[in-house]
Amino acid sequence: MNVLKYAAETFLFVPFAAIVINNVFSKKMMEKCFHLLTGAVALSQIFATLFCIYSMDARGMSRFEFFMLEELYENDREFFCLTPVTLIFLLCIGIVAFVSVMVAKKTIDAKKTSYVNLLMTLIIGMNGMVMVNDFFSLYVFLDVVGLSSFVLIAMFRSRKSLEGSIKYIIISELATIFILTGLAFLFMQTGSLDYMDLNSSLLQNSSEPQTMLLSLSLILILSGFFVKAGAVPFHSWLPDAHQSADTSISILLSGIVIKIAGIYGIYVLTDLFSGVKAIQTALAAIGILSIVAGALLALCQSHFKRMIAYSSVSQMGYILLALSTGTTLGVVAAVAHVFSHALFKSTLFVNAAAIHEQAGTLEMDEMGGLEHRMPVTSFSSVIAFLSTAGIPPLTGFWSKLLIILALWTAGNPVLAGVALCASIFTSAYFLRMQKKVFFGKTPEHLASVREVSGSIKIIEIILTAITTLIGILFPLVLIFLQSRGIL
Amino acid sequence: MNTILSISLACLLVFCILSIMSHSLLKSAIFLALASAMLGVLMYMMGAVWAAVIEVSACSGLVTVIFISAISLSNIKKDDIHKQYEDKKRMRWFPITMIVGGILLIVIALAKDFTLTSALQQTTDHFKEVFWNTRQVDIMGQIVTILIGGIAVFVLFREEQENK
Amino acid sequence: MELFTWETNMLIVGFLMILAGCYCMIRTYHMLKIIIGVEVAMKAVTMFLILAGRINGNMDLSQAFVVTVIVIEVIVAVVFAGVTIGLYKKYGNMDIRNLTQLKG
Amino acid sequence: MFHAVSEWLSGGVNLLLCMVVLPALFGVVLWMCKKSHFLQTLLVLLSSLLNTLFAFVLYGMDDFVFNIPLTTFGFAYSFRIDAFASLFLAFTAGMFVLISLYTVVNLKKQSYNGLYLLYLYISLGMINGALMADHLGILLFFWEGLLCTLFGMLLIGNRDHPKAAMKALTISGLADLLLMLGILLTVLSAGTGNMSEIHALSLSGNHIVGFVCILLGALAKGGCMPFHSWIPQAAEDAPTAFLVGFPGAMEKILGIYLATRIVTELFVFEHGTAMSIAMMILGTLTIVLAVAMALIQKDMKKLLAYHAISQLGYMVLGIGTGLPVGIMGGLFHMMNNVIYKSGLFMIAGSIEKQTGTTDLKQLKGLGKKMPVTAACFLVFTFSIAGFPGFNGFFSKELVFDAALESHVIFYIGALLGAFMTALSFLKMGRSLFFGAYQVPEGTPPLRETKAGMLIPMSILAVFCMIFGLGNTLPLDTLLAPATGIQASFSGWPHSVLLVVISLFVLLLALLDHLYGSKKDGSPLHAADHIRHAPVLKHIYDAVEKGWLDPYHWLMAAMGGFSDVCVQVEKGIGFVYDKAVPRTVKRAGLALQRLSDGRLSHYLYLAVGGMLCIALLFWLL
Repeated sequence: MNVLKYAAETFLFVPFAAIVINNVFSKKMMEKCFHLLTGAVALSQIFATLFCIYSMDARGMSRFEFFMLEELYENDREFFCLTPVTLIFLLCIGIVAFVSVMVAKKTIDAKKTSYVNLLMTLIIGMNGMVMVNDFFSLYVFLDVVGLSSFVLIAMFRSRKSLEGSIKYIIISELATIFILTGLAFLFMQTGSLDYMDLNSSLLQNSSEPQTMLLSLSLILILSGFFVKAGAVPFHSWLPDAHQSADTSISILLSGIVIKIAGIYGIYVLTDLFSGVKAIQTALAAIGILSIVAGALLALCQSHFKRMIAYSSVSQMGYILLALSTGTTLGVVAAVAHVFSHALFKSTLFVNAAAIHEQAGTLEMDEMGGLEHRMPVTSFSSVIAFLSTAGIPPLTGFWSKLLIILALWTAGNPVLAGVALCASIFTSAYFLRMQKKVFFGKTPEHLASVREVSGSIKIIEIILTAITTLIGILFPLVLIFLQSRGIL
Repeated sequence: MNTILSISLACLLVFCILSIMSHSLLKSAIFLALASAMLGVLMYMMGAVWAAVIEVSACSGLVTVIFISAISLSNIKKDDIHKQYEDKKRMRWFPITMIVGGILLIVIALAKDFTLTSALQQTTDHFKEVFWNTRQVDIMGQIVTILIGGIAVFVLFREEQENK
Repeated sequence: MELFTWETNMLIVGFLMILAGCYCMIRTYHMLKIIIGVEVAMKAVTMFLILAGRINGNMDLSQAFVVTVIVIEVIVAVVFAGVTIGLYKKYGNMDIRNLTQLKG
Repeated sequence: MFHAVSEWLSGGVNLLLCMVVLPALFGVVLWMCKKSHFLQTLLVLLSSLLNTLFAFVLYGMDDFVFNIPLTTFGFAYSFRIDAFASLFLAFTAGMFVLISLYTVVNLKKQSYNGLYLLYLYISLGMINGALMADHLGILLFFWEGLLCTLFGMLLIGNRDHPKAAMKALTISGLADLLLMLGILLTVLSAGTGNMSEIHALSLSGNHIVGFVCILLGALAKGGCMPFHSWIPQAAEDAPTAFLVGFPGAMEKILGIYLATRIVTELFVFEHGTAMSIAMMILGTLTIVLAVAMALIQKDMKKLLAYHAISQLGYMVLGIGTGLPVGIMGGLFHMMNNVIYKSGLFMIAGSIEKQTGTTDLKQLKGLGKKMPVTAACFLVFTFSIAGFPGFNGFFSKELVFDAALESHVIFYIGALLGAFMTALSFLKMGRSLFFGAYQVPEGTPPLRETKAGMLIPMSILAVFCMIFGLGNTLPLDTLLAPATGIQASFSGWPHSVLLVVISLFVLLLALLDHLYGSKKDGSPLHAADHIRHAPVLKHIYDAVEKGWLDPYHWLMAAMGGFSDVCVQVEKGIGFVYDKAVPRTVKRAGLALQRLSDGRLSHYLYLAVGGMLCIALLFWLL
């Protein structure tokens, strides 16, 4: 038990330690090896997660509660908790952070120490958010995540990045107001915001004013998390912020932040209020709207990163749709899609970074024919696109299949059909992207473009390999799920 | 007690509205600080002593200082601001909105027969234990938040090297 | 008068403050004015939290919440001011209407 | 050693896996040794013969079902071999030998030959897998896999303007979506996905939707009418070797396989039901519309592509009757069509290879320089036109028989198709191989096709004749045990009247052609003296003005009809190319206008969304 506890504590302590190391030693030295430090943190997160998965599975535990600093204070409450869902989220955080570091090595030239500090606070925020046991602490870490993201976006102080940042801040503040008001009303009726207390006390109080305040608080919390997740019609900030940030930061934002800040909160909410029909309906409605509108908007974009950002909106819709079922299978499907989305979305952003590094532009109209000049980038983007569109045997196919199965078994065949048909849009906008960027004639100013080298190329290859490999091995996961009686 | 509460509540609302309505940014910030102070009084009256202290010192003090320094950085003439931002025109519907919203809320409260009452037993003397023992996670979050604040000052306010 | 206890009144006033804050966020052009709207709404939220503690009798916990919320509010104001000043240096004013580079 | 090999071969399971995996491996090896043409040819021969050997061994085996022990949520990885599937496997393998040989010779010196062969071999693995699959999900997997390789092959020749590839991907993707939906419905309503466990679901309620979806998906693979438009496009863009392999052969095999499976086994599909009539209408429409389009084509590849669509109509018509004779005729016609149509595409490919074009206006009188090719062409033409004695004749007569039994209108439609087929092939054959020699300028002296390409053609031509006169072999020995239909349909057609009508139609076509070619001043002037006879002269003058000219009438009618067909074609194209993308684009632009970069609008949207959710909560 002790080892597991130490492994679990690394999720918060290692980034802290990294911040200390980063600021104690001389700035010159840290700028030279910033990628080593951050890469080590990301890797330690990945390995700690894998270890926790392994040892929890070996001991047959489905949740592990622990409490940091227990030597200092006596307490009967455990503050943190690891569950399988949490662990998958933590794994995604580790992977995406690692990808971001590998890209940052190439793309970030100045303010490296600040990047490291903010990345670490972002990781602390996300790790804390998924591990805490209390709704208010979740809000606190949500704001940690939000604040780190604001500063990360605005870090280089170009016109665009400041603009994206300020839009994100203001809309996030709106979300914060919503969430906090909702929490206040929730707290008003329960006297505690601990998940366990919420679970046990809410079912008893059901007199008239209480339920009105309760549904009000649910509406507000749900809307707040929708804003954070970038679901249509709360999505408008997302493409602006993701487009304007440096690519290594866009990877973090699109790959993991919207999922932790938005989807995980909604997951907690659906978990606590699994009996409320209206939440499920709202999730399904917003999910379908996001899928369709996001895809339509992605189809009209001319900026590479903006298109990928809208694709994120569309994919968030799928996850919301999976959560709307309220079944265990739905949660599994959502988590699987979070994982596969983290993989393919980071691949696409890495491609964006490669193209930006080599060709110097991200406007799709100015590109063309990069297929022969950047074969690795082209190939990895094709794999990521196929995974997004749900072509077997890649990861995206399986997670989409699980979502559709979950919808079907929950008795929503119409939604399943719509989700299936919307895949056509996904293929459409990615085909358009492929055609504009990689096929066709090479314009003259791109004649001397070469394949990207170094860390970006390596990470492209690694991500492509993982996407394919996990896709091929996914039937094992299905067998595992079946043995647990989920399928 | 109810009288003081009601008066300070009314003051809070009035100060908030004034801070939004006033066309000078400086006045806005000052009204906001006053509203904050009123909220502190309100909290004190309700028994939340610690929160009241923090509210008055942090919100009323620190935030106002931040605002005023930001306002002083952008010293534009008052008339220009009026012309440029069309505040009068834009805020034309604000009082009406407030009145309509207030009436609507009162009507809802009447229609739903909505009423709230305080719990009879109030526990207000264990704040330290509660704050330091059961909210350690929040404190950790606060520390990180303050850290981010420091980094933000470092990143966003510092002049860039190239500019010099 | 039984209906409108001071708790109910406080709820109504809080909603009105949130309404005013949102109105200010949406309808003003000056960035600092926008954050003043946000602050007004946040005042209402802190009031709600204290009210909630008062109503369920758990004032200690609600105080703890409020302290955390206030700290976060201050940091948000700092970050916002930083970004706003950055924009002021680029554009020479604080008009939110300038910010339409990113669209579509 | 030999014992061990035979022992291993007799375990059907090993063979089964080999047939899926080995082609892909061979494909990779072929891709690796793309530098050496000789090695490639050798390997192609070796691998395709090995594949044929496996297929024939499987054909000799009894029926069996094999489950890979990896079962998840009612999704069994199960394969099965029965008489029907193994016949198709053997036929595919046999055809593949010829096609791959032709491909490797035809693509010599092309930069993409290695990659193309890789795709081709992976496709073979996919096709084998699809034919052997027992679970419908597995079938779908291989089916989708084939779509991927298809996309690759179409893309390969023309990367800059991948119009055909995009079109194929959109259309086939749509069709496969239908198939997926149909399979889902069927699996859900039947409670199992294994074809060996689904028996004769009645066509009612849920089943109908599932049936229609699967059927449309299957026929779309073959290129049935609303899903056909990528094939002519491919005839413009893709390598000819692709036309030989896919629209010519493999897709027909696969499509007809699945269609027959569901019609005869999985569902109760009876003659005279609404579903049967709908399928027959679909078949007849495909025949007539596609052949009318073919008639006005001036490019050999495109003409053949339209014929490939039209011929599928006969199979759909035959199977759609639901009668034993129709099913037998449809299957037999599929085999025959695969033989002569891939032969015809091969000829087109070799002519293109020799002269650099397939434009009929630029090519004339090639017969003397390429006598063997011309002879093969003659045989294929007789077959496709249904000349008595050749294989196409017998299968068409069976289909006619079945059509007549259903309703005379289908028979007339089929006859009309036969008439126009004969007409277009007479036109093409005569201008291509007879008359004065003419090739585009700058072509090197014309030679006979290379042996590597000639051999497959000749073998196919020989099979045309064997399947024609010796039709006991395909009908009684091969198809009858596979389908389980007891009655014998071999030998000459039993109804003399039908034969006479068919012959009459052919004659009519010939006459019409002769008349027309004379009128358009083509090389034949045999009937000139009649033109100048003293009495007839005046009549002819009147006729030449078009007064009493049945040809004019016919051609005008035909022209009008073709115009209608062109309009239909344009309409379908419009839906695919313009209407859908435009709607999508407009919707996207409208949404774009919402997110115009103004922060206040963003906030409006967010608050509005919150109010909408509140409304939702209030309503529930």
